[in-house]
Parts: sequence; structure tokens; C-alpha cells
Amino acid sequence: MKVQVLFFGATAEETGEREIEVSLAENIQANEAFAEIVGKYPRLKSHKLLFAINQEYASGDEIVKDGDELAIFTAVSGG
Amino acid sequence: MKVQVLFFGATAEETGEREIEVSLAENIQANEAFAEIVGKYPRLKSHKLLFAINQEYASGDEIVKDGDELAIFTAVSGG
Amino acid sequence: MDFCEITTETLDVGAIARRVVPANCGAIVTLDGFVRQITKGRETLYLEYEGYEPMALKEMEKLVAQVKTEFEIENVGIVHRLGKLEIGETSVVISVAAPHRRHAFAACEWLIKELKRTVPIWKKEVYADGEVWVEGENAKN
Amino acid sequence: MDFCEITTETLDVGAIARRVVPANCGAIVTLDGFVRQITKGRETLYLEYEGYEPMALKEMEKLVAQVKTEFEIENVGIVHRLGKLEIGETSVVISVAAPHRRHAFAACEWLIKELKRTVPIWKKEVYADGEVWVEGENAKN
Repeated sequence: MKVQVLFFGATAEETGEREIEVSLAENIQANEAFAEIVGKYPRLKSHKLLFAINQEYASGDEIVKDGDELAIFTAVSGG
Repeated sequence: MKVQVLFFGATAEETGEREIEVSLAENIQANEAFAEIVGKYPRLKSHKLLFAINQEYASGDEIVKDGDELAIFTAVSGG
Repeated sequence: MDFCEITTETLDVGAIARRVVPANCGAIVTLDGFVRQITKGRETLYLEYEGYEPMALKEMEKLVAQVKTEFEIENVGIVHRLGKLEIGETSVVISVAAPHRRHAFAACEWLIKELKRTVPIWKKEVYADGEVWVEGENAKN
Repeated sequence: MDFCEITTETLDVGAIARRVVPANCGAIVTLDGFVRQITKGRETLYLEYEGYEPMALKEMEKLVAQVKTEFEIENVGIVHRLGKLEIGETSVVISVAAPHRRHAFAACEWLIKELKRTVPIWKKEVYADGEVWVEGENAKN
């Protein structure tokens, strides 16, 4: 199955990407899915990362579904 | 000796005055001076009054001096 | 820059807030007090504010001096309007700039509480069927 | 009326504050966050804000829903600006109207603290000799 993965700010800079499409195994859990994606971009590992699925903060054990919108970003700094 | 006495808001309305000149005995204490002035305006007695001398809240035992600016007003309600 | 002002002009809240900005601060907390339409279930037509101006300015300046010793803040601005104010018009603006916003919130809240207790300004509420000079609950001393 | 907005336009703090006014309230507390010139002794040239806009709006709306259950307030407005901001320009405005100002202060302070922790917006500080994406101290969860 395929999901979209979005990067913002520091993670967009470290990956050189703002949006990618990734193929994942069916019924994969969020923590495994994000570990797999982050594994492709070693420069992300120096950051504390936050993860979202479909515009909500992800819980590690939720199941990723085909067509989901994932996002990987650093601790927020708005305000 | 003579002093100026100012009234504001409710006290101006109750006395019908905004500023009066009053003659007081020399070396009179503030609490006596204000009691004497308030005594002339019975309608003031239904209010909780505050007193100032020369634009500072008055302490009861300070001595009123010739030419002082006294003020009599109700609890403030700005803001 | 700190400032205390009394005016009969319309207050521009945003512009007043900006006058307290120093270079090392990133947040301003502002209290915008304005004329309520409904007070205790009764509809106000408009308000009339009166002040003992020179004493009011002195008391405001005392509050600024005191707040700067008790809270870690940079700059404070207090502007109070007098005269006739329509519903919704701003009567008082208190803006506080601080390096840490926690102190700005605490100082701003302290300032409005003390202003309502000590600064000689009074408001008259005018209703369709009468008017009344409001007497504060928190008397000085 | 409550509102959460993200914009790249200049923010008018006073006008935003006024949009949260209900008839039974007499005070608005507003937090005006803006671009500091000096951060930790270093001079910033300008800031660049980026957001994950649909998620940022959802998180802002969650904060509004939560603050209204936890504090006795009437209306809340939150507006965050994105894009390039010069020194002194407002990046975020949070305005809270409440019948009792104590609750407005507490709610406004809670909102800015939570916004900085949960709303997916990031700022890049640009200096004369480099730039850095700021990573928040208070990570979600």
C-alpha cells in the first residue's frame, strides 16, 4: 500500500523533500512505519521527531492504512 | 487658614460643588478637617468616602496646611 | 519606555501595546477594558468617566514603579480614557512587555486589579431610565 | 465568536481582540507575540514561519474547545501568521474575553503555552551569518 509522507521545516531541510510517496506493508503499525521511513534519512536521527497520521498526532500502535497522510517534523516552535 | 476642597463624581453630585474654599483652624489634623467638611454636606454620609491631600491619599493624623488641596471622593471605579 | 496617560481620545489598543516593546522581549500582554453592554442584567446606554487627573497620573506612576520592582518585566504602558464612552469603546489599556511571558501576565493582572483599587477615576453608568455613579468595591486602605 | 486562523497577512492586534467581544464581558486579555530583535544575545535579521496548516488549524481548534471547558470564558480568538516576518511584526495573537478578567488572564496564558507545545508551526531564525530552524523545548507527549 502507499502513503504520503510530509516534511516541514528542519525535516524538509534534512531530507531535501517536502512530500514523498512511500510503499509500506499492509497492517503496519505507526511506530514501525515511521521507523522505516526515518531509516531512509539518517540526518533525521539527530532530531527529536514528532509523527502525525492524517493531521493528528500518531499513537505508536495505530495501524497505518492505504492512502494515509503521514507527517514527520521536529518539536514545534510557533508562537 | 484656607484650603481648596475638590469633589468628583458622586461627591460632586451630592454636594452640588466641584471645588470650594474652606476655612480651617491652624494645625488641624486631616481626620478632623475632613469630618468638619463632610459635616456640612449630610448627603455625603451615605457613601464610603476616601480623602486626599495634595493629590495623595491622606493619613488621618497628618496636619493640614494653609493652601493645601483637599479632595473627597467615593471608592474609585475606573478601569 | 514606560508611560501613563489620561486622554479623552479613542484608544488604539494595538498601537499602545507596541509602544512598550523593547529589543529583548518577544511578548506583550495587554488588558483591554471596554464598555460592557450588559452589567448585572441591565443594559447600559453609555458610560461617563471622570478622573482627578493629576492624582490619577501620580497613582498610575506609583503602580508602574511598584510593578517593576515586584515582577521581572521590561516596560509598562497604562492609558485611561475619560469622558463619554459608547458601548464597546475601550476605557483602559494596560500593556506589559517582559522577556518571559509568565511575568507579563502576572504583572498585567496585578496592574488592573490595583488600578481599580487606587487610581481616582470614576464611571457613571447611564441607563434608559436613570444613571448611577459606580462606587468601587475595593476601597483604598 | 471563536476563531482560529492562519494567514500570511499583517496582524492587527487591536482588531483581532475586538472580534471576541460578547455583550456580557468587559475585558479582553490579549497576548501579542512578535519577532524579537535579540534572542539569547544574538541579533535576528528576520524570521520565517512555516506551518502544517490543516493540522495546525485542527490543533488550534482543539485548544479552543479545551480552554472553554476548563476556564470560565466566553470567546477566544487565535490568529497565527506564517511566512517572512520582520523584527517587531506580530506572529501570533491570542485574545480571550471573559466576564471575569481573572479567567481571561489564566486562559490566555494557558493557550499560548499549549500552542507552543502542540500546534505544528515552526520558525526559522535568520541571522547575519546563518539560519536555524528552532526546535521547541516542549515536545508533544
